[in-house]
Amino acid sequence: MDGVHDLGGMQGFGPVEREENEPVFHAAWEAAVLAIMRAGGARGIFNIDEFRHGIERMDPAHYLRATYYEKWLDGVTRILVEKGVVGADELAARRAFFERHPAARPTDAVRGPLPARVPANPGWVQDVIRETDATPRFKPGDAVRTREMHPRGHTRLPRYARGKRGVIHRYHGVHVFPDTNAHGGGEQPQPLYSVRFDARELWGESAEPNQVVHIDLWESYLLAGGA
Amino acid sequence: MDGVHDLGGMQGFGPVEREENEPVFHAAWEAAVLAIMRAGGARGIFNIDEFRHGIERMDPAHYLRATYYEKWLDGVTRILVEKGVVGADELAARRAFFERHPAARPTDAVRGPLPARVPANPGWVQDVIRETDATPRFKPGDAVRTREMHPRGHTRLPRYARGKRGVIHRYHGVHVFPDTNAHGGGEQPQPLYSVRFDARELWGESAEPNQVVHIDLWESYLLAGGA
Amino acid sequence: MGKNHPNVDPYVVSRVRALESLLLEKGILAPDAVDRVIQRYENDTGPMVGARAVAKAWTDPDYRRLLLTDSRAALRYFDLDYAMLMVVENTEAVHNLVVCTLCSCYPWPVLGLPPTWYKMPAYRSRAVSEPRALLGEMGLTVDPRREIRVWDSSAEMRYMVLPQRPAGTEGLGEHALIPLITRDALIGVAEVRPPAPATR
Amino acid sequence: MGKNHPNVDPYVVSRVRALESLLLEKGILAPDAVDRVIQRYENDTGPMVGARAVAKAWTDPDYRRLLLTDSRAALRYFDLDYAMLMVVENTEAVHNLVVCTLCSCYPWPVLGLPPTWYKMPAYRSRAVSEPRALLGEMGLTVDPRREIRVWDSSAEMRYMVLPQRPAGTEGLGEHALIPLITRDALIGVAEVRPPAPATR
Repeated sequence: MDGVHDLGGMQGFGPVEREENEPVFHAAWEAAVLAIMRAGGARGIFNIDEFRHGIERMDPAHYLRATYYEKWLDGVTRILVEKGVVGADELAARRAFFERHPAARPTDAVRGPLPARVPANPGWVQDVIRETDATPRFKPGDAVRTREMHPRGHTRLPRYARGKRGVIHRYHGVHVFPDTNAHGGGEQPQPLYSVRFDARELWGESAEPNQVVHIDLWESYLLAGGA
Repeated sequence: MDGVHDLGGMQGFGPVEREENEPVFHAAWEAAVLAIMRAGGARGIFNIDEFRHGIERMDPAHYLRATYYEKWLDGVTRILVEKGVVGADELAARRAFFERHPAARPTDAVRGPLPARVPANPGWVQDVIRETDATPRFKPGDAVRTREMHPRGHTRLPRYARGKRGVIHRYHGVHVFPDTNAHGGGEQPQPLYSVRFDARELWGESAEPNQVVHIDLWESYLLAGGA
Repeated sequence: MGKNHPNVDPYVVSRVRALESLLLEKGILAPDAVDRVIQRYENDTGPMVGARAVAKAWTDPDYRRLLLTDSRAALRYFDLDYAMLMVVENTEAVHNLVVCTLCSCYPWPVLGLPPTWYKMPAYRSRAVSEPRALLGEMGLTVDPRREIRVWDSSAEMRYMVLPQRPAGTEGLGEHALIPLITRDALIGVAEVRPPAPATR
Repeated sequence: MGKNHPNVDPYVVSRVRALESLLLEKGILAPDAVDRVIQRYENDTGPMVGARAVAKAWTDPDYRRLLLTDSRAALRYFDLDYAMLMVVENTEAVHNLVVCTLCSCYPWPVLGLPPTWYKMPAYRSRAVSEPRALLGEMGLTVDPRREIRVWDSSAEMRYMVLPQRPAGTEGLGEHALIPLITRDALIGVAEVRPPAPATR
């Protein structure tokens, strides 16, 4: 999806603003969003690719002005509602409750006793390498070209690196494929490579001198040969 | 400038929403912004390329959520302040005045009698074709490739058409060059062409069938040959 | 006003008045400039020059040729001196669509002020990359055998579509055709439809 | 809080509480999950594993080799089982820089929570296209003869920079080096500086 989240090479966002002595969380709700995201993932309600694509589908103007945890909240909420884990109506009702009762704690709105929880897999985010008999098509040093593709759905081939020539730098093993895994299409694991691009290939005459970019790319993003 | 204004091919903005019986202006201030923009251009305070680049430099999130005339207001204000026609201080003071007096008319804040106005050129926007002895380098049917460039400043070569092969469709004469004219670099007029691109060249495998895009491009955006 | 007017800045009116008063004071804005803009566009309720030119082209083969090859000469017929217009012709084989991806360029002198949707990201983003899907959502199905030609108005040249004359209008003269020719058809997001049968 | 927190939705707290209460009720969120997150990160005030690994690598050539070639084995030394880290080495010829242009991927297990600037558009947009200008604005001038290698974290592999050991630290041991090694140096937006001379 060629959305505003795909920021590589974009201009106009001004200088980087560093916050001196930045706190771990700017407010308690940020930690709650982090806990919610982790619980949903660890309990298998969504995978990391569905989560990321949930954020990518935010309203673009909201994406650009939202803070990190606001993006997470928006994305997690979208996914939980889409999957039917949370009903839009019950969510709206709870929001209304907490707007009417700004001092209430989350447990104050819980109906009935807390149920037992389903088992969790805390390593869910990194659990992406699969042992398969796939043999990598490319080896370090091979010239490749990325596909010119603009899929409507989730992809991890950034827009700035489409249709570009690069060189295989390293083989990372066989990894779950986000483009299918984000859309209920299964893990379909593929060889993953670190691919090196010269900045001139990516940015043409506007490139800074003496620069390369490495991007981790799945095999099906790549065509053989740099022609 | 690869900013969010360069929207061709972007995704995630939802469906087109048509407004039934849309009024000419949604509010009187929209007409005022149109009049201000025309007055500034017609009196030679800015050219159309400076005006457009003024809008492009808006905060990106604001750009995406602003209405058309809000963008114009933001861009015109930026240019007028940059050029010293309006002082940031006097503008802030006037804004404060009208916030305190929401029923006041613009003339209520004017100090002294209205001065005579400088002559205007109402045809300023379309006044871009120059008679020069430049001879066009390309002719209809010629294969070209657009430059891979990502300038920090204003350009009218959209990002989706960088480094792409096309065919000259038509010669439009010698036109003022926006990339210099937007930055005080003079008109530097160049041959302008309509260039035809096959959608597959622009969007690769994601292209819809049986589609072409024509873009009007200045000669210096183009390299000879489609290799 | 929906998504087209999501978040008008509450201070926008005072910002406009501030600028307006300063430019009046500096002799840049004429005192009657705003009123003239409103008069010009809100009272401009006659048919667009674009629609009149198309109706004439449909009924006069010589004028059609002139409109397609020398629009400036053709527009003078309607007392308009406009040098920048390219008229692109819909046929059985080709459907044309006009957009400006980089800002919102539009042929004001022949079509009036652009509709809001033409200026918003949803249209500008997709018209070049998935015009068939976009037009389908907007209610226009383009036969897959017809080529879609998108015109991205990146310079000062402006584009207008010469739509196909609909079947069922053979008996209509130039002036009866004009009201059928909508702005949307001249942008390329609609076809011209024959007149609806009179209701009794 | 400046541009990094431009417009927090005023209803965000009630939105979070609503979701939190529903997920508690449905047995998805543990009652102590939020407190544990806060404890885990707000009380995690010791040096990052990343800094400890770098200090060790500076003082132990075998460990340095291990960190660069088998980071999983090297991180086990600090009781961390983490299989996804690639450590990239700064040299006289190469400066490395880590970014995630598509979202905000970051090596949490070795560096903790990412700083806000790492997650915002200004950094993510420019790190791949004009890293030298960006680093210059952030206070780091990279010699033009050094290649800048940008690592865009597009998959689950995570990247950490092994910075150059600064001159003037020859006399320092592993534990004295650790506090010099900042998070920013491990991302690649700063160099490690020698300790400031003691003020009297």
